Amino acid sequence: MNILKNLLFQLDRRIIYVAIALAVTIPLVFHFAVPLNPSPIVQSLFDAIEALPPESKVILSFDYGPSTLPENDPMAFAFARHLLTRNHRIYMMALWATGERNLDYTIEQVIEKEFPGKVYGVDYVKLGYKAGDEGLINTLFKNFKGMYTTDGHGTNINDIPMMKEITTLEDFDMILNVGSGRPGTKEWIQYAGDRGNIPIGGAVTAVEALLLYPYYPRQLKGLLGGLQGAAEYETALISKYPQFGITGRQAQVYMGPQAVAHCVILLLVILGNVSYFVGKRRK
Amino acid sequence: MSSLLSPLILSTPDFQYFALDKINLFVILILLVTAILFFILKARQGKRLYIRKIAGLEAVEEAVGRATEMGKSVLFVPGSRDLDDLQTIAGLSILGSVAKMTAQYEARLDVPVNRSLVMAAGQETVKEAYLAVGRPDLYKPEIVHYITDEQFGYVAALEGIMVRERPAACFYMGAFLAESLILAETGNSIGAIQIAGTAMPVQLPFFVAACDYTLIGEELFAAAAYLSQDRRMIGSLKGQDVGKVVAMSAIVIGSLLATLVALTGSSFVDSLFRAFIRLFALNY
Amino acid sequence: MTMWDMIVLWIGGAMTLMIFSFLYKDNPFYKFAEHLFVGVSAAFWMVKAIQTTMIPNMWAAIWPKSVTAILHAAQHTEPNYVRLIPLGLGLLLLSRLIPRIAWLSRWAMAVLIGFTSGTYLVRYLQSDFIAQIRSTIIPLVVVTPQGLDVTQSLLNCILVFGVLCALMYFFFSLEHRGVVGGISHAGIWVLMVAFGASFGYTVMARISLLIGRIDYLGQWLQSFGNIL
Amino acid sequence: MKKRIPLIIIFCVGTLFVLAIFLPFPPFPAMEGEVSVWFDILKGFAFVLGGGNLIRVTADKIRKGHPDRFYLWVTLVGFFGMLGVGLLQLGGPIASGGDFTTEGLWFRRIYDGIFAPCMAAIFSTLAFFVSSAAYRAFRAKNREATVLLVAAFVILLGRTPLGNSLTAWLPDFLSFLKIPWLFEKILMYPNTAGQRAILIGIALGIISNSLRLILGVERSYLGGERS
Repeated sequence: MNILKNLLFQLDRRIIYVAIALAVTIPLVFHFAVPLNPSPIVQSLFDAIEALPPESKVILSFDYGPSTLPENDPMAFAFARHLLTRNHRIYMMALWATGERNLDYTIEQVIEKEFPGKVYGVDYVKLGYKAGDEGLINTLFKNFKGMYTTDGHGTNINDIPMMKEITTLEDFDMILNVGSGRPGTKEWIQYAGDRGNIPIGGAVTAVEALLLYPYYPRQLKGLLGGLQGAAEYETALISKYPQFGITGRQAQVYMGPQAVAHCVILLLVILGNVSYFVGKRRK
Repeated sequence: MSSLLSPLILSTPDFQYFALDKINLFVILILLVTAILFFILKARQGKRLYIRKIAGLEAVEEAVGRATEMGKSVLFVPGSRDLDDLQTIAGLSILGSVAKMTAQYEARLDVPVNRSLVMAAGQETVKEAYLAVGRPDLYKPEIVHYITDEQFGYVAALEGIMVRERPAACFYMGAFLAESLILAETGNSIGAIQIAGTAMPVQLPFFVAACDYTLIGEELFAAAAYLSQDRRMIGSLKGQDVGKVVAMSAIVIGSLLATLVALTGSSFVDSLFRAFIRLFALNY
Repeated sequence: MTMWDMIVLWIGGAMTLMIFSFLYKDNPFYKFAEHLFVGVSAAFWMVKAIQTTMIPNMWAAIWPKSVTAILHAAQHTEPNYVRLIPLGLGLLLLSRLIPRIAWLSRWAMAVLIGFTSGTYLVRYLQSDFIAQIRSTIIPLVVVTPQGLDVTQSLLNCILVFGVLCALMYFFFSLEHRGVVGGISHAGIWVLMVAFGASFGYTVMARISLLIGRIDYLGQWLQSFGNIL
Repeated sequence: MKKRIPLIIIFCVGTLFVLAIFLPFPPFPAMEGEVSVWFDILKGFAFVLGGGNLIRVTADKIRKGHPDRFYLWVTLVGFFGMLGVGLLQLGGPIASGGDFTTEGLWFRRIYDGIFAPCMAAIFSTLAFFVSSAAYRAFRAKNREATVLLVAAFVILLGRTPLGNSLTAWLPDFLSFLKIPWLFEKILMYPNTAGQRAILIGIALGIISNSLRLILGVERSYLGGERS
């Protein structure tokens, strides 16, 4: 009885902290993944990529920094898996200086590990970071190789087979942006998508996603909002390509702790209200 | 010479002396500035203007008084951004009023900051406040002290100060980022009276949830005027209200016109609506 | 993983735990981490300021030839003497160190405050005042080819009247009684919905941060396993 | 004199930057960018004041025999250690742009080992604070608090798979009670309304505060209301 009373009326903040720590740790340790059914806005981006003919040219832009890795990395991974499975060509670049590290990480973790048969320069290329923010998009729109005279490793751009047919942004079949702010999806829409009628797909943090809903579906083929969006995209990918059933669940694994932690917080709110009303009646 | 001054001489035929595409901005600017100036001048002539009570500011003196009674200190945090954010300057203005109270009550004031420029401006502010109420003897330059520019290093130090010094009153006035909730929850755990004010919309919910009083957005900028009871400053608040009337009427008229367009489809109303909306066009 | 990576990871894991220990209560470990972090981070930003601002934007701009050894790009640039102004202002600021002329530092401060007020005034007039009014001008009644869209019309009304009521709450020179009081009270409700919603919405981002840290501690623990 | 000149400076500089936006010819359009750089340079100078203050206040406490002497020494060692490592560029040069990510740099090792983990750890304690704040603040104490509670509850619920399945059985004509629908609409309408009113208010507050500063009506940072 005493324990119950303590739980109700004098819930020490440290008990709350322990509950949250466990709610995050346990699902993480046991890889408790939450499969989510793709919402229409996610599914439509997946379908758009599916609909591209093989060997389409797709830009994957890494426009996020270290503080949003848990949200953004799984999105980039899922895009890379999907594009390479469909035999598209990936052109990887970054509008953010801090994005280049994430670009390398995707090559290292996904492309080199899971797609050892794919050839650099033929199936994918690292163009890297260039300064200029949205101004860079503007310049690329007119003259792509004027900005990227070499790839990210310093190789002359004309020596790279998959760059042969590229002169402007309009030569690409789709632009995918993984981002967490400005410049990001909105700038890609304004400076490239709207002007050249190039399909744009976005994958952004939850906070950013709220601002992008108005662009869907006219200017934006689809949108992955936060971890939830990423997890939904993984579900779509795995249900079509079951080979990713083990490796392709980064966001789903992160969604497990999220879902449990949210439930714990909801329970705490209910508990707080119960104790408040019981306490009031006693008085 | 420099790239900044060299193109001063221009001889192109379409040379513009005024950005005509920003004429709407100019008109609205003149309107608002005139309104604010009008009320500042009116207040200077000695007319006392009514200002509603702001609960958070009423509580400031009470909080300082309580700290004095308990023999504890008053902690003031002027935000975590530099002097190039107007919220920081507004926070420092409030610090001026709070410092006057701590000087009068002989309460201990502690102002840790995370920017060197804010430290310099804060020291100036507190010194003058102590001088103004005739207690320069109580002023020590260490009242305002620098910690580190790093946002979370600053937060770590503030948490330490809170649990070790146990201030009875905590003021958070200025521009805050993610640290808002860390500070407010730590302050709550030591049982301090907490009064916050910020114009960072994302952080407001956290202050509202965890502090005793919160100045919401515009109230932060009004606080210095309210606390100082300076007539001209209060006059400017009345000028701001004219701005609100402008905003509200614009929204009402514009939305009614838009509704009429939707209902009637009349091309006359439509052109009227388009003309009206151009007033609020953005030409960056 | 090199030996250095390992050492860095160990220290990092230990620092993380020391910081987390504060959640239980203040203790010597937290105190140690806190004080070390303050010292290190203060110096970090100082070094960054010298490297990213003072040398390239001031020194190299005024005397480009003197820094070609560390800044190759400076070789071909002409001196930009406008940057003598911030140098002068900076020296004025340092007058604070000499009490007799400390008041000179106010001149530098005045330039900064003037700049902040001037730029903020027009920036907020554009992006927050005018732009927000513009986006709130929407039709209260939405008609589609299928007829009246009741739901959308209602939602639009909530948006427009919500903004109006909440604005009423900010009125300073009217007593919040009677009609004004009623409207401003409705405004408080609107603000409360906004606060509740954005609080709830941010929780996910905050939990993500903790997931990231616990993952990091997992790597840290694994590194012990590798050693054993 | 000591107070008048700063006021004149603020007036001139402030007015200049207000008018600059309406003057489309050089140097005005580029002025804001240039002066922002000056601001950064001044921050650099100010580090001498801030760093000096940190050292002085810490050393003073040590000298006076503060009980936390040991920790104050830790601050000083950390400060001078990092400063020395950065300025002497131990382990290799730091690039002029401030990029210090080259392998083997001591500056980078201290950043990775101490700075970054501490920063991330403190940032992540927010997950705990957000929960304890929710427990205390979201209580139906009065009508306003109830509104806050309900909005937060729906949004939290909408972020879990639970929320979706909880209301999935509702018939179509009650679809406006479904959590995903409510989630989206609360965020897009009443939430936007509240945020917009706050933003318009802030803009007016800033306009008026800037004007008070430019006109010298508000001058507490320079000392006193009257000179």
